[in-house]
Amino acid sequence: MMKGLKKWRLFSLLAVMTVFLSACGEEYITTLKPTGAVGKEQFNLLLFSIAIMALVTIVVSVLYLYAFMKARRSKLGEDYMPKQVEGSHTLEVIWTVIPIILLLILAVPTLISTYKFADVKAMDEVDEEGNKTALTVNVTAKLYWWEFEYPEQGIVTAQELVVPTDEKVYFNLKAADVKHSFWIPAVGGKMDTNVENVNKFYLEFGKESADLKDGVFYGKCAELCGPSHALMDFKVKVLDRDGFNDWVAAMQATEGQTASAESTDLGEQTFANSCLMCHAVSGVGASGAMGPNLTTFGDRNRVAGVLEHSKESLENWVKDPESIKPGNLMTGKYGELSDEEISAVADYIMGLSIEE
Amino acid sequence: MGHDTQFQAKSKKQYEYDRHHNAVHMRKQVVNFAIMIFLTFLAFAVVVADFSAYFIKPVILLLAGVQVVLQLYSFMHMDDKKASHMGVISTFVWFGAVIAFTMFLTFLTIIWW
Amino acid sequence: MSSAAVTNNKGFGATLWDYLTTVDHKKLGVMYLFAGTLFFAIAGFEALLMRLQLMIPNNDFVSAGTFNELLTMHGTTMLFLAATPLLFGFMNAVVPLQIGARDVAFPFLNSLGFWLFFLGAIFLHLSFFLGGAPDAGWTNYASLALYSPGHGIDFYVLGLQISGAGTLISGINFIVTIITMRAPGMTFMRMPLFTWTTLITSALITFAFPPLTVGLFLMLVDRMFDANFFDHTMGGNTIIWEHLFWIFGHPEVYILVLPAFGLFSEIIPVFARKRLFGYSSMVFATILIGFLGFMVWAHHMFTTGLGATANAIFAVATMAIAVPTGMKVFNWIMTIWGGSVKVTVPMLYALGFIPSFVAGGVTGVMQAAAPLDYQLHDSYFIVAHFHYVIVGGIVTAIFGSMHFYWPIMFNRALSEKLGVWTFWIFFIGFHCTFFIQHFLGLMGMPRRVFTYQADQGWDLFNFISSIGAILMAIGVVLLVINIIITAKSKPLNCRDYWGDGRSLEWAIKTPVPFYNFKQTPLVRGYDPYWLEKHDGNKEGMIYAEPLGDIHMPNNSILPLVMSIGMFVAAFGALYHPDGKAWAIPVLILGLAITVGAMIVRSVKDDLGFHVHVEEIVATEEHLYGNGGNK
Amino acid sequence: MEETKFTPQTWPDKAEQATLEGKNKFVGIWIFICSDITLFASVFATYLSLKDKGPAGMEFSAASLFELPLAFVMTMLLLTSSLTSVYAMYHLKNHNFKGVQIWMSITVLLGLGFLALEIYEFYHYVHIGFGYTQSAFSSAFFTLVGTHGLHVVIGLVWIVCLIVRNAKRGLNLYNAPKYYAASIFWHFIDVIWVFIFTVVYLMGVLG
Ligand code: HEA
Ligand code: HEA
Ligand code: HEC
Ligand code: CUA
Ligand SMILES: [Cu+2]
Repeated sequence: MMKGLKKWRLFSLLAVMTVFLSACGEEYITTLKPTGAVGKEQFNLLLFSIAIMALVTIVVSVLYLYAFMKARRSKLGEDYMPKQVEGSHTLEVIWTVIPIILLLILAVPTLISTYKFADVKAMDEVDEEGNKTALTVNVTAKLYWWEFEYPEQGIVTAQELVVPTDEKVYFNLKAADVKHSFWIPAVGGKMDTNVENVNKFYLEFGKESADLKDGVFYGKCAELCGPSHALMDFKVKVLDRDGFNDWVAAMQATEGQTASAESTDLGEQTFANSCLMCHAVSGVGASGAMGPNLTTFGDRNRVAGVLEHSKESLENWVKDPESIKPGNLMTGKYGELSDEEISAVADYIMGLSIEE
Repeated sequence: MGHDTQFQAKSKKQYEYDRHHNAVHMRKQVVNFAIMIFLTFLAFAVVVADFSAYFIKPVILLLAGVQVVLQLYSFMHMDDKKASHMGVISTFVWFGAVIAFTMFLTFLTIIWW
Repeated sequence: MSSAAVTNNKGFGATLWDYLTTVDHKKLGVMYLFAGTLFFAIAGFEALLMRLQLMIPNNDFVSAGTFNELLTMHGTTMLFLAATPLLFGFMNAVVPLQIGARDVAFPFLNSLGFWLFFLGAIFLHLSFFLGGAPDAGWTNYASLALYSPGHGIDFYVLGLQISGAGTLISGINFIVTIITMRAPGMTFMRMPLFTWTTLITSALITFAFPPLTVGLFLMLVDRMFDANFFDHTMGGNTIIWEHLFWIFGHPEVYILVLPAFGLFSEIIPVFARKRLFGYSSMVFATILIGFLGFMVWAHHMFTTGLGATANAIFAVATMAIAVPTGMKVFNWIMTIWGGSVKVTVPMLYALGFIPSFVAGGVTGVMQAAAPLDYQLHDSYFIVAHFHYVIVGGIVTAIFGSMHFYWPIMFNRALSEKLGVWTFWIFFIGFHCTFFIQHFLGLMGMPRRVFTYQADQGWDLFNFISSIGAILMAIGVVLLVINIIITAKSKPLNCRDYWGDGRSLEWAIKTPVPFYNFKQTPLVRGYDPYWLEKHDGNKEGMIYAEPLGDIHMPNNSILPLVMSIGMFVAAFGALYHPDGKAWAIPVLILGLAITVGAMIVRSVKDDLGFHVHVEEIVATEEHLYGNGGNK
Repeated sequence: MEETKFTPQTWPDKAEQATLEGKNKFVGIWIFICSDITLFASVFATYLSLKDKGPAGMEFSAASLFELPLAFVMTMLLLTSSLTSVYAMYHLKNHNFKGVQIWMSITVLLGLGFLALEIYEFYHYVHIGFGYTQSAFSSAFFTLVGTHGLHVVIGLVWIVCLIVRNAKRGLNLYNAPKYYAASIFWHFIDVIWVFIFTVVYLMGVLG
């Protein structure tokens, strides 16, 4: 059975499948148009296994349909008495050995990739000056938002992960409250964020995100974590290395930035009084904040991960977060604000930006 | 599902043979018990004697294993081929042991801090 | 006592009492069947609500919290309270007949198992009315489960603890029954395949449920009595829950699918009029699946971060299961091959089952490839996989077997015509719902989401999927209608309803008397009834003993009382953390009821009773007219 | 059947398995024990992974907590009780009902002694601050040893019930399997204890 299937046939089957599958889904979220080495390798494994599975399914279905069509009593007559066969050793050997071979074939790339994806040794490598050679991001998943800390750069951001293209980016993953799971479908498989330990893995980002529909890849929480699990989205902005360096520099430049309660701007004043204890407006720092860091809020793509990025939805969010993300940890923590204050604070937050 | 009983007096010879057999068997059990006590002693002794932990741990685990097999096969009569369905039962018991072992292995290796 | 069983026309009260106290495996089979159907409808309804919510993006048909409750209760109910009891129903109704036994080994425990399951299930469902159902998924992962406010999780823990105890008891009971109570001549290698799969399934229950019991207990004391197993600030570890759950959870799926395999192994030979192909390799494959089923649980935890070596080992072990399963599939096909296939409703389900299950199985193997699973895990691809094996494998087995065994269980036959309609509507709906979900998963849709944004390209496929669910619902409603209509139809009073019965259960005339075979049959080979039939034996069977008094177990209300005790105690435990003064006394009261009933049970001799020869003859005449069961 | 009494001469060879019900009980208790194996395996494995784990700065550890002399005495009590129940079964084979009752009673006494020491041990731990809710370690320890203790209690109640309710009936084919099953269960409790004293206490003091 296998011998008849020449290599080119397998390839053409794969080619057809690639075309069909990649017609599915949106580029910024589908696993079927992956970017980066990790996602591509997983996609190839997908195609490869689908090919094997399609083969199995087709062979089984053909055999079964053939057996059934020939054996219908309506054709054979009501009284037909089939021979009572006990079994056949030859057949049994055949259908034991062939699946074993198929599985062995599948096991090889499986094992190779398993070890490859788990290899995070490069994370600790340093150059002559003792600086880490690889970019590491500490991801903390919290009910229902994401915090991204860049320990080497001394900066922290939230909801929007910013990474450079074409290099391995290493992640330290952990959860602050309950278990979540970190997943960027278009870039590669997921890894859980546990509460009691730090998981490590790496991803590669194959292309800049600027020309995507929203200019970002979509990230998801992939472990049930409460009512708003479905809304625990984040975005990934992929820049070329220079762009990334610029972004880091701009973030570092926000050091010391804060909101003042004495400000004449009602927005800043309100923010300082009601929000600052949870939300920082300086990008320099470490993870561990109560609420998402808002330094780059003006540059973001969504409000609270899911709402359209507009002043209106921001106001709605501040007015009643519960109606948008049930179970979130901001609701009820900052007293009553008047419409005027909310509008002003919204203006203030929308104005927080590090891009020109 | 009858526990209907048939009274069947044993022949005198059979009766005496059985009695004797039981008594011999019981003596064996006492010997087994002595071995178990000894093994237990040994296990406590090596710990108290304070050898290297690398030596003690495998030794006391081994002693425990031997003792458990003794319990199962002598006190619990798993060696009794005539008992009803002993083959099936020991298959079950050993399969249980295999599962238990896999669980220890995983809980000691892939749960971390 | 025994004469009461002869007269059929009893008042409602007496009938009710009869069912509450019965230890008869046939009646318990019927009770399991109905309880299972009830919970299947409830859980299916929950699924329907979920699909309606997901029909369009940003829908607000149900709220986020409610959705999580629906999803948890759907999964939990389907697996523990619908599929398991439905299969137990068939095991109870069929296995003792198949091996020629009078009843199960421990009829009293059989009844206890049912009542524990049923009251546990009721307890779990009361959560909807008492402040909210569990909402942490059927997997109930520890960190979220500890965090979840309210009593939902407590209901889950206690309800499953009780009904799990029932399942464990029933499992042990079946093992003993099959080991010790086979009719003379029925060696292990002559047992029908459904009996074999029941045996292996029960073995899986025996070994898999205790880890769940322990896991639930740890969760219980963590939540209700301040223990620290899963609280990492106190040194606990949530991964322990994941392991314990999946050490149970993976065998659980084989617990469900093996009996389904067994049922199809009964159905296919009958309607192909041909001996099951490769009987001994079928037995071997069953055992192997059972064994391997215990060695693969961590394939549900590939993304937990166990490390490359653990993932590699478990990936390969998981793939290995495809081999014995494949043996089964090919044996079924070869049974059809060269046979004479009559397409009745049960056979239709069997024919639908083969390709559907294979499609579900092969996606399982894809998930077993760990690096690929990093993408697939917790996405809709998984949802598609397991509904393909579950609905395509187990639900088809259950529906098919309902048609197949209805004549034995109820002495009535379900309508074939309506059955064909049900099959096609349900089958098309099923593929429509779940095929498309593979692509949703690949397109990046996580599972367990109560809604999704419109801009992600998932709208159309979700819509199609929901339409499919509606079709399935129509199919199920038709089945229920079929059952209701059939209840009013004429009794069959026949033997071997399908004409080509092979194993012992077809050798007995319906309605089956409460003592089953009046004389224990003598088994001369595999497919004993077929053998006798084709040797021209008019009696149906030859018998291993002369007609004599039959010893039967007594009915008892104690199993129900014990279960009620547990039910009461569970309320005490549940409200203990609220600081209610009555909580601990209620807990103790409930346990006292249970223990009291146990003591009553052990102090009273229960020797059963004898049905005398004259009574047997009279019963047979009453059931089958002159001449009795011939 | 109840009226006619057996004599040692008419008492069948494998009395506990002479009836179908006897066989069922015999196979049944074994299958139950198999399920108990994975039950204990689960608690054991949990204990092993939580050993010495607690909140930051926890003062208790297995090495500092456990005392070997107590464990040794408990072990001896339980081991001996295993032997005494073997004696009871020996007399059961010989249809010596009095022997069965006496040796079973001794078994109960030894079991009670074990239980008393265990209760004392628990009380002592709680007293010095190592309570159930103190840490993951304490929860796991009490759960493991407590589950075993619960089995001891169940075994004792079971045996006492048998002794009391059969006192006037003598030995017959209906209650012989019950005695036999109870004694198998009692041995199994001892098997588990072998692991507990080895893994919890002996390996515990090693640290
Ligand atoms: C009845 C239930 C059932 C059955 C039978 C199976 C069968 C299998 N399952 Fe499935 N599974 C579930 C129910 C079931 N599963 C459920 C409920 C979940 C999700 C739980 C949750 O998270 O909520 C799950 C999840 C699940 C996962 C975890 C995915 C994840 O969450 O990341 C994996 C991973 O390996 C997996 C694998 C398999 C495999 C390899 C089989 C195999 O047994 C399949 C074997 C069958 C075949 C392969 C087809 C026939 C074979 C041939 C025709 C021979 C030739 C074949 C080849 C050479 C490939 N299953
Ligand atoms: C035996 C197991 C089983 C069965 C049979 C089913 C059957 C179905 N399931 Fe299942 N499902 C699970 C087990 C099962 N499921 C599990 C374990 C999960 C995971 C849960 C978790 O993540 O924790 C899950 C999750 C799950 C999800 C994913 C939820 C999510 O992740 O967000 C979805 C969504 O489509 C779904 C849909 C369905 C549908 C449409 C059916 C249909 O086949 C149902 C068809 C039946 C009906 C539609 C009933 C019709 C009856 C009536 C309408 C009442 C009429 C009654 C009378 C007249 C008396 N299920
Ligand atoms: C108790 C701490 C707390 C306080 C006080 C608080 N927030 Fe928040 N905030 C949060 C948390 C937690 C989130 C993340 C919610 C989520 O996504 O589930 C959040 C999210 C947000 C977001 C969306 C962030 C993003 O990156 O999309 C905005 C905007 C915001 N808060 C504004 C405010 C304003 C304005 C105030 C004061 C009026 C305020 N917050 C007060 C905790 C707080
Ligand atoms: Cu966080 Cu789901
Ligand atoms: Cu599994």
